[in-house]
Amino acid sequence: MIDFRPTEQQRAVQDKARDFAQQVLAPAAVGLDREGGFPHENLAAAASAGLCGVNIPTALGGLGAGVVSYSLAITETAQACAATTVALCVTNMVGEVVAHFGNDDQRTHFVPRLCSGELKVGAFALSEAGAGSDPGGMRTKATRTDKGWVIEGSKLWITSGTDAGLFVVWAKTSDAPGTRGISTFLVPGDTPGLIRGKPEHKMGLNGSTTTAIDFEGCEVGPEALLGEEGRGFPVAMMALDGGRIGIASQSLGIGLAATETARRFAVERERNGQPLSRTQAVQWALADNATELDAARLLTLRAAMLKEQKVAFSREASIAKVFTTERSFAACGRAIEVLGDEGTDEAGGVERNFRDVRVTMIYEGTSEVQRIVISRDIMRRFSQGH
Amino acid sequence: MIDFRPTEQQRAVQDKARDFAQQVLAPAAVGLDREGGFPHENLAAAASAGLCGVNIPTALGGLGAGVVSYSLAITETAQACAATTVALCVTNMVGEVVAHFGNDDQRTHFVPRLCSGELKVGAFALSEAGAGSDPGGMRTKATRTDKGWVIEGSKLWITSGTDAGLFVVWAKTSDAPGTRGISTFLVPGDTPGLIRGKPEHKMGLNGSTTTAIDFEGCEVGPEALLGEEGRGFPVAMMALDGGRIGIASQSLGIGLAATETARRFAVERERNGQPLSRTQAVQWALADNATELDAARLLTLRAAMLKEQKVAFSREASIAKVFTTERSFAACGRAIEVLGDEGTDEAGGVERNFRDVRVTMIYEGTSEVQRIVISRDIMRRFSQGH
Amino acid sequence: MDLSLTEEDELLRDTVRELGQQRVRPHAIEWDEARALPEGLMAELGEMGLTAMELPEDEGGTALSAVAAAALVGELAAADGALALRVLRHNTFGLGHVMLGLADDVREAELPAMAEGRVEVAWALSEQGSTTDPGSIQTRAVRDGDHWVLDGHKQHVVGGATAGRIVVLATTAKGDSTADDIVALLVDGDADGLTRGEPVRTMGMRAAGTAHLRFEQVRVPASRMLGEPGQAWGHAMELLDRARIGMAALACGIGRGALQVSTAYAKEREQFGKPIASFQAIQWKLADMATTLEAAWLLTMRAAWLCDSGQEFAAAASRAKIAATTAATRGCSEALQVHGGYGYTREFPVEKALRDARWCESSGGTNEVPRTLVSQAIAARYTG
Amino acid sequence: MDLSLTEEDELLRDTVRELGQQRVRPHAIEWDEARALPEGLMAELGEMGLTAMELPEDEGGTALSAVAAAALVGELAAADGALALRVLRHNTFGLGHVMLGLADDVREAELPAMAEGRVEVAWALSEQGSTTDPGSIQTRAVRDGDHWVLDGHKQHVVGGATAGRIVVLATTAKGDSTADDIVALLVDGDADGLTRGEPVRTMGMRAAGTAHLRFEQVRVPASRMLGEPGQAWGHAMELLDRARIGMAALACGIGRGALQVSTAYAKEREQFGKPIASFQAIQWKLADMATTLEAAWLLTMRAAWLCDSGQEFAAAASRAKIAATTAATRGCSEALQVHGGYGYTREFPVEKALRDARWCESSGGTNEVPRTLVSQAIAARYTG
Repeated sequence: MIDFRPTEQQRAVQDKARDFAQQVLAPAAVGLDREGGFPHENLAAAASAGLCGVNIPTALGGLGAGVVSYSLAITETAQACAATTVALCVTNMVGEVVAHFGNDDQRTHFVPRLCSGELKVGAFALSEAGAGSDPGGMRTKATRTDKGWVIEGSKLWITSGTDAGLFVVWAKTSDAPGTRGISTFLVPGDTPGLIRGKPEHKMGLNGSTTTAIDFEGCEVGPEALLGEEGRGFPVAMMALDGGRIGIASQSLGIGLAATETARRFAVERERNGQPLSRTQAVQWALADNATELDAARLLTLRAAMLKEQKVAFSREASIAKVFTTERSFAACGRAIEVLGDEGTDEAGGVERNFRDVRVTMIYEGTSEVQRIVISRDIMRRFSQGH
Repeated sequence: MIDFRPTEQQRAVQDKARDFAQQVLAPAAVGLDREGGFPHENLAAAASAGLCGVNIPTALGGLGAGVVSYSLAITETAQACAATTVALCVTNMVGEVVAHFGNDDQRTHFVPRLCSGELKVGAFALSEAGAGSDPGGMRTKATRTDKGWVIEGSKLWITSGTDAGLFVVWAKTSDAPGTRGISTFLVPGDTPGLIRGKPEHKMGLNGSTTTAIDFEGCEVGPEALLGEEGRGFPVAMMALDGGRIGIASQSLGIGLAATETARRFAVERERNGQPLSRTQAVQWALADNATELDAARLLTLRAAMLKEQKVAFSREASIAKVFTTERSFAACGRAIEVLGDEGTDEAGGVERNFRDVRVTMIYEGTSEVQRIVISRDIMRRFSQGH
Repeated sequence: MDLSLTEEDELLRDTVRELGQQRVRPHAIEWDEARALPEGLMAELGEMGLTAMELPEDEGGTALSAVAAAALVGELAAADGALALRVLRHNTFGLGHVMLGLADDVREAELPAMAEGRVEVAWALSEQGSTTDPGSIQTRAVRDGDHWVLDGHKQHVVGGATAGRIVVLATTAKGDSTADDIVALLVDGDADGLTRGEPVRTMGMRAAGTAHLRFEQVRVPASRMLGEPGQAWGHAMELLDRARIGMAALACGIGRGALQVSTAYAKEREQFGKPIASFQAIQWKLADMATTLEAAWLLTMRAAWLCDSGQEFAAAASRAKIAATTAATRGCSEALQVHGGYGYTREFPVEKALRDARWCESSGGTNEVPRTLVSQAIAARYTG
Repeated sequence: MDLSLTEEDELLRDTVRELGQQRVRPHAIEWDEARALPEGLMAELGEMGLTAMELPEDEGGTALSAVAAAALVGELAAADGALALRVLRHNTFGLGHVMLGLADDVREAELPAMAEGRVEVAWALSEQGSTTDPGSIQTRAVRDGDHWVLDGHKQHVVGGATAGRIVVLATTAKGDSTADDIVALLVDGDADGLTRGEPVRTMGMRAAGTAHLRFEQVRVPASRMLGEPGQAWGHAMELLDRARIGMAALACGIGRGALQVSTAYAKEREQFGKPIASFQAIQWKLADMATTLEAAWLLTMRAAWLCDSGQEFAAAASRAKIAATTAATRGCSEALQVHGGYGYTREFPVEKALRDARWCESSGGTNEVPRTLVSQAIAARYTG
């Protein structure tokens, strides 16, 4: 039975996230964008608001509120500060991955600390130079020792790499071809041999850090192995599929923020004696934003719902991500157009949205990768004749 | 020295083509679209107006007016009747190909008859099933006999296949791999063994015929070979490169016709008491059409000019074709939008433009083929650093 | 939050999908060429309840929700847009207006044949161009005893070429009319003084039997007025809002049908020795079609759900209509491109899909109207 | 018909291209970070005649045609959009307005330093939002003996942070001013009462030194009024038309620079063991960038040629500006996408190119103004 209403709980999480966004994130957002750095206070406050474990069971310190709640919360926080939000997305996903694949020790040791903020945030160490969207080409190795494992290699594009307290690291544990032979490890941030790189200078998301991480003779115990040896690829896939819902929700929030700014501007400002909102060009821009972001919202919530119902959602997550990130980018462009000269000023507000949203078409799988996933699936689906 | 003015001669040809289009083509266009068939009268009149050999030397019965004149003329005729225009494009190109690659006998025997209309029109027989954009896969064979050659095979998508008096036919004369081993033949339409297929039912261009042609034991003399044996591919390339300029010019004409209809409609008609032209949505549509078609016109003329100056123009022809055909299609869509309910009526005029222009993104090399040509060239160009 | 249909609705949708594939799609091109649907086809659909989708059961209807009705329209459209359009107009405008305003006694006599699809009901509003305000209605209705006398022209009446009944909106005023002057009359297809033009030669929806109608001194019993005087315009606006949901569903269906055939084609058709489905350029097209069409479909379902749950849905329906019709036109054009030269021929269904989709995009006064509605709704949301 | 530059112009263009590659591009990112151009850079360009491109030779200028000037601006922009913008503003608005109206004696004293680029001239029109009619100018100029006294604010003055001279448009009227009330004054950068704000934190063109300026009782000698009273507004409109040609050339240059680096990158960068340039998805992007940018470039050349040959060029310039700025923004975004994650970092020039291109798209009151001009031109063409 079709029903688009959020549940009580979903609405409650959304409200909590909205209050947090307005009271904590919004006031700090411009400064964070200017100064860069890592949003320690924001994230601590997010943890106490429960937003580091929205879809984590309460027994493990999360809200146990499900995937739709998670998506709604991320969209709210992203409207105020996209940079803090990306760190939140990754932390939530790290928690989910450990809760899902971890053994009881791992679950009870790490997940509550992620939710409480004790570990600051979590991070994924998957990408490598030349193996951005091709895990088969992975070079990082983990070799068995009598004391456990020693990890050698270099990872790239690690969100929160400067400060994360827990890293989920993928490394080859055998020479099996393709993705077989990849295993997953849980590596605390203070492990010797885990060397954090300098943060990248980026176009936007200046309040989040993106670094390389080098592993030089990084020794971990046998308990560091997450899931079975050689079964690391499914872990990565779950992290990425779920991550797409998070990024779609984030980009939606950015697009909505830009649209709201443009809408207020259009209603409040006049040009040549009449309100901008009377100009059809402005009306069109707002109408197209509203239409496309509305569609994006539904695609995103649909993917979240399917994941929550524990049915296959990979294709729907890809569709949600490619559509939402690209339409949100277009929406930020139209918002700039509505503001005119002020659209490209920091003072106008929307130029930060434009810079922040642009990366969402790239990380967690570029738009091109999403299109490959989608078209592959279409081939299957229609061959079954529906 | 940059100069966008047409020469005296170019202007004269354009005017002649415009008069021909308005006096002969326009009155018959709607009926031709309804009834289909082959525009015998239109083409006879075109021949007497010299439009079957615009870029053919006067010594061979043409106007000797060059490629820019040809492009301008085609754009004019296409504004009135795109269907007749495509037959004109092919005839002009057949004439150019024979004039360029033919020996004196071939030139003097065929070209004047093409220009005068004695041969009705010319046609290219290149495409085959499964080898649309891949001449390497050609299956049609020409085998040497003591009397000359015998051609066996089937060709597809032949414009004017029902009535053409001369066919330029590509066939394999050896098993050399790829495109080597392909030769070109001049086959009069009444040659025994040349069997004309039924015309396709199409979305538009109903006044032009597109058929298959089967060659069953089709015997031709040694004099039928055009150019050297095994050197047929360069002939095809010249025909295609030149053809792209023609099709770009044709699609431009269609887009301009739709835009002009929409413009008159916007100025003449009122909605809710005020002229449509006051509506910004209509203004935007017309502004975008004007801007994009203007750019398309310049790309097309640039390609024509380069060909006329006998410098490399293949890349520019591809750019002109992909941009002009796609923007013209978009322009026809916007024109429909301007006319509203009447936009999709035959009475409104623009729906025929929409149906006619759609094929220009397909024939003479699809948009996809053009993009391959363009990107290949970019790789070369920028590797030379400019 | 839940995006699934009820079980009965799913069952019904699958039946209609089956019907579309078996009974409709094989003939769609031939109907398009003939510019007409076969006689009795509506009645045939009537047996499945498709000609009374939203009527209450006690009136012989299927009592479907807007969500379910939209799903069925989408399935029909995937097989043939023109048929889906006829069904949509009959249900939403024809029966919709009859239910809003036809006096009980007349309705009891008329409704059964309409509900069973034996009598198709067309709806005639537009005159010169697209009619969006009462002032532009010129067709006059003059009271004469217990009859109304109709004079005027109606344009682009879908199904008008053959419909057994026509709902006609006319004005009782001499000069510029306001909403209060508009009346709606249920006119007999064979009434004296009604002349139907040849089916309009439309680019798309050729089998929809769209016609211009002329009314000269057509006498209509007063009992066949729909609603009270002054209600007709409000009813018409209400029906137009609802119809945008249906038009969005219809456009999505057309696009989905084109995506389906193109995908099948891309997997069979080989070039350079590989199926063209293995080329990124083709994969991109299919991926973008699927993405934009699913986005539009969710907008459509949301609008239908808002309508079912008694919430404000006009702006949502407008968004759905914009997104669906543009996605369908663009998608069908890509579908044609995937087919190459074959796509441009009438042997393959994609050129027709493109013509039908483009018709949807500019039907009912183009997307300018819904865009304006959407932007007004946004500006309105503004609070201090 | 001929689309080639003259030999001298080609030579000059190649020199400037060389300069762009060697002297400018290696520093563009660092200047962007610093939000300023190095001191003396304009004078350095002056030695090549780039700070007096369209001035007659006897005034120390290079006497270039609009075509040649556009070509040079494009080359500079391919290396750094912000530098190209500063050069464009100085030439088109600054020197342009000075040549239109500065009294001979003052000009003889002032012009050499300006022409050599030692003194940069900024141009201040916009106030609240984008200013497109004289009525919206609030900055007052009151005559006091042989001086004017200036009071008001000017916004988004490119180069305003450092320029040695500023052309200020002000009104002499109290209430709503008409074109006749507008005067243009050449103000000294160090005049008492002139306060320059911090460089505006713009998304793009960060090195362009855009600043808001405040004027409090700034006294300007009457001899420094540009043109007769009542001429200033007409002059401003004329300069704005011309500047659209330059802005179009600038945007094309930014796009071309991004296309160039992306192509080089696509050929080096490998994925799945092949250079990404071998993937259709990348090829398509590069092909579409090249296509739309060349189309826009031809529109730009055509507008410049119309201007050179004394024909009406305003509408053509508007078309060029629309096509070029939209093609550049879209193209740079694709260029960033081609670079993947690296493209989002400031180590690569494409994210800056996207910011700079987007600035061009909405500069000078967005593309709404040129679009309106184009559509008016079209409707005007209508003859019965």
